[in-house]
Amino acid sequence: MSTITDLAYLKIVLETALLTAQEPLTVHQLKKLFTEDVKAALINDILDEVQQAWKGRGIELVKLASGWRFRARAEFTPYLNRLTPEKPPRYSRAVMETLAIIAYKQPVTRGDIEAIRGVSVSTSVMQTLLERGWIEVIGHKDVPGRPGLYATTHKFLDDLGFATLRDLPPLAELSTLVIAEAPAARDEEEPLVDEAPRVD
Amino acid sequence: MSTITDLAYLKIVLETALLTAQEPLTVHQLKKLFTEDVKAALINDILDEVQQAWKGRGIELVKLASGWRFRARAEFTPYLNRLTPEKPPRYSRAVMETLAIIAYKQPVTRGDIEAIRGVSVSTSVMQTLLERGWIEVIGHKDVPGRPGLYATTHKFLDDLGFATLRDLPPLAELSTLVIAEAPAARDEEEPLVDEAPRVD
Amino acid sequence: MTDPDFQLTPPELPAGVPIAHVFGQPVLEVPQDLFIPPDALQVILESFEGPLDLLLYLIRKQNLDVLNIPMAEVTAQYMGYVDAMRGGRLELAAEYLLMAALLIEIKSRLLLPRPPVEGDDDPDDPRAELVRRLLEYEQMKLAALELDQLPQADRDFAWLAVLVEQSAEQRLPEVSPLDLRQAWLAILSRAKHNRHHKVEKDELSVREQMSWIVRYLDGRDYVAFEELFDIHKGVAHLVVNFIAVLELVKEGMIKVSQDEPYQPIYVRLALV
Repeated sequence: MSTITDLAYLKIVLETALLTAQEPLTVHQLKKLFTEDVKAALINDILDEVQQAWKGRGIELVKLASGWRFRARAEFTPYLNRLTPEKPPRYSRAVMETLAIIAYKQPVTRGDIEAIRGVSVSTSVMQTLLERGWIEVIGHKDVPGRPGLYATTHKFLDDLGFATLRDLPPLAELSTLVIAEAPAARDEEEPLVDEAPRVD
Repeated sequence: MSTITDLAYLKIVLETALLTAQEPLTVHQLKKLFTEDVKAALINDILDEVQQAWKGRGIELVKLASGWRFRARAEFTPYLNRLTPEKPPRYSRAVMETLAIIAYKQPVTRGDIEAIRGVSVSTSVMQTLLERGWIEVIGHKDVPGRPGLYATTHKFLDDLGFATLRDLPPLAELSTLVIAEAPAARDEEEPLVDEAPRVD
Repeated sequence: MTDPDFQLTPPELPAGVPIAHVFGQPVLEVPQDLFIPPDALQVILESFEGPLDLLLYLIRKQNLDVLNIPMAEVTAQYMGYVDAMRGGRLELAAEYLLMAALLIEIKSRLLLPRPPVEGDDDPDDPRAELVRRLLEYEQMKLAALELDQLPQADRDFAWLAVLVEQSAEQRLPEVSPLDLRQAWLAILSRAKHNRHHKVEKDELSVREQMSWIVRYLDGRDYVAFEELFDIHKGVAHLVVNFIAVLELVKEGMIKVSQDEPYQPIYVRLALV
């Protein structure tokens, strides 16, 4: 029988753990697979190897905020959708704008979000994002009412395929928003909900 | 770009579908991955190939009563158990959606469920819920085929901590949280305000 | 003052701007006749995410300089929309009215004599705070659009789901009420005909009663109509129960029969 001292076997165990994991796994967690002390550097090397080995296949090993995880390459989504049409919902503008404010301005209170959007934020919007596991309350602001402070979670980054918040798309420069040039202005009027080309 | 006529590509698509499926897949289901008519015999051949290709690896492709599925080889379970000793299993989205429809729309036939979900409901999904004791057939509808009428049981209410069905989360507000993806729904979502000519 | 910005213009909708699309057709003005399609006005309100969104739209649509907003014009247009919404007797969100008050206040402050300081970055410009809010909102609105276009787990790509068989006793998945809600959201976003489907509490109690009746009739032959009604449970229950009976008849699940007028009414399952 093989033992873990055998590198090839170690690689198979790591790969199997990642193939079957229901969540991203950190190097720290992966070390726990073995009773022996396997160095983090070695695990990292093997992860790189596994990642390379899957190049050009249907799935890929990616490094996310909460660790490493296998996912199907986006290219295959159209095929897979034919099989399982049930998918998470596409959220409304109210939900997405709230998410964007939390992502880019965190930590924020609900009042902060309302100040930016200019409208009250319904509880169900916050609940939707909380249930999805994309936002969480990380503390309370020391003002009357002690409102909760919201921030995005690792799961939010995982689900969007990012390792850190710094990977989020940069915000539009204010200076580009000020200029009311026709082409620039047009983009901003693009409806958030409708991306299909239209025939007017 | 590869096309499905390319056998290697077809194999990758099948493998990816099996790696990401939350439930076993039958050959009949696998055929639906492709818009082209791929013969069952060819799919069976490729499944054999995939099965061979995974020999000696950490996971194996097995044929179960309800279809084909990848699973971890028993030899590796001791390792995997060190990682996530207590991970509660989850129902697939198909099961959850079916349960939600029966709960909110009972009594319903399987046809009703399919009409609402927009996809066929597999027998194994109904079986999962019946075996759990959460749904039952309470009668038959007087239409051709005499389809069974499904309703939720007391056990369902007990297990979810409800006294009556009226305690289920209200749905009235939910339509403001999501936007429909169906292209046919686009008209309703038209942002009324944008008339700038656009260049798509 | 001869600046055209400051003349008082009657509130009206800018010409040619559809106030709504009804069944895909632009509605160019609020109909003056008696019948106003209530959906059209509802859609106006729902299509904007709030007063800032509406204001931003008015400014962007006309390529106005954000740093030098012609307050009279914009205020008049804004009021036009708000009046159109109010004309539909819609309960207008307080935020829209608050913004109207703010716009009028800014306009009136601009009318007051000011020291002759020119330039866009005049710190005393009462519009400055509004501009800051508009730009901040627009920035977030664009960010939301970008986030929505990023590939999202499960929606745009799939995680792996390889089975690990548990050797020990099999644990059953736990389901919470919120899981049901989440599942319904996914159904809603996929099915057009469900989008506006409102399942009210009342309807759910009818559904519950429908299941009860079918269960009650199961195994019994003919049941007297009255037997389905328990007068001790109150009027509300009787009404719900009666609606449940009607609904079951309509959906072909039960049959209700009476041989002659004034004879007893019987109920049975449509299929025995």
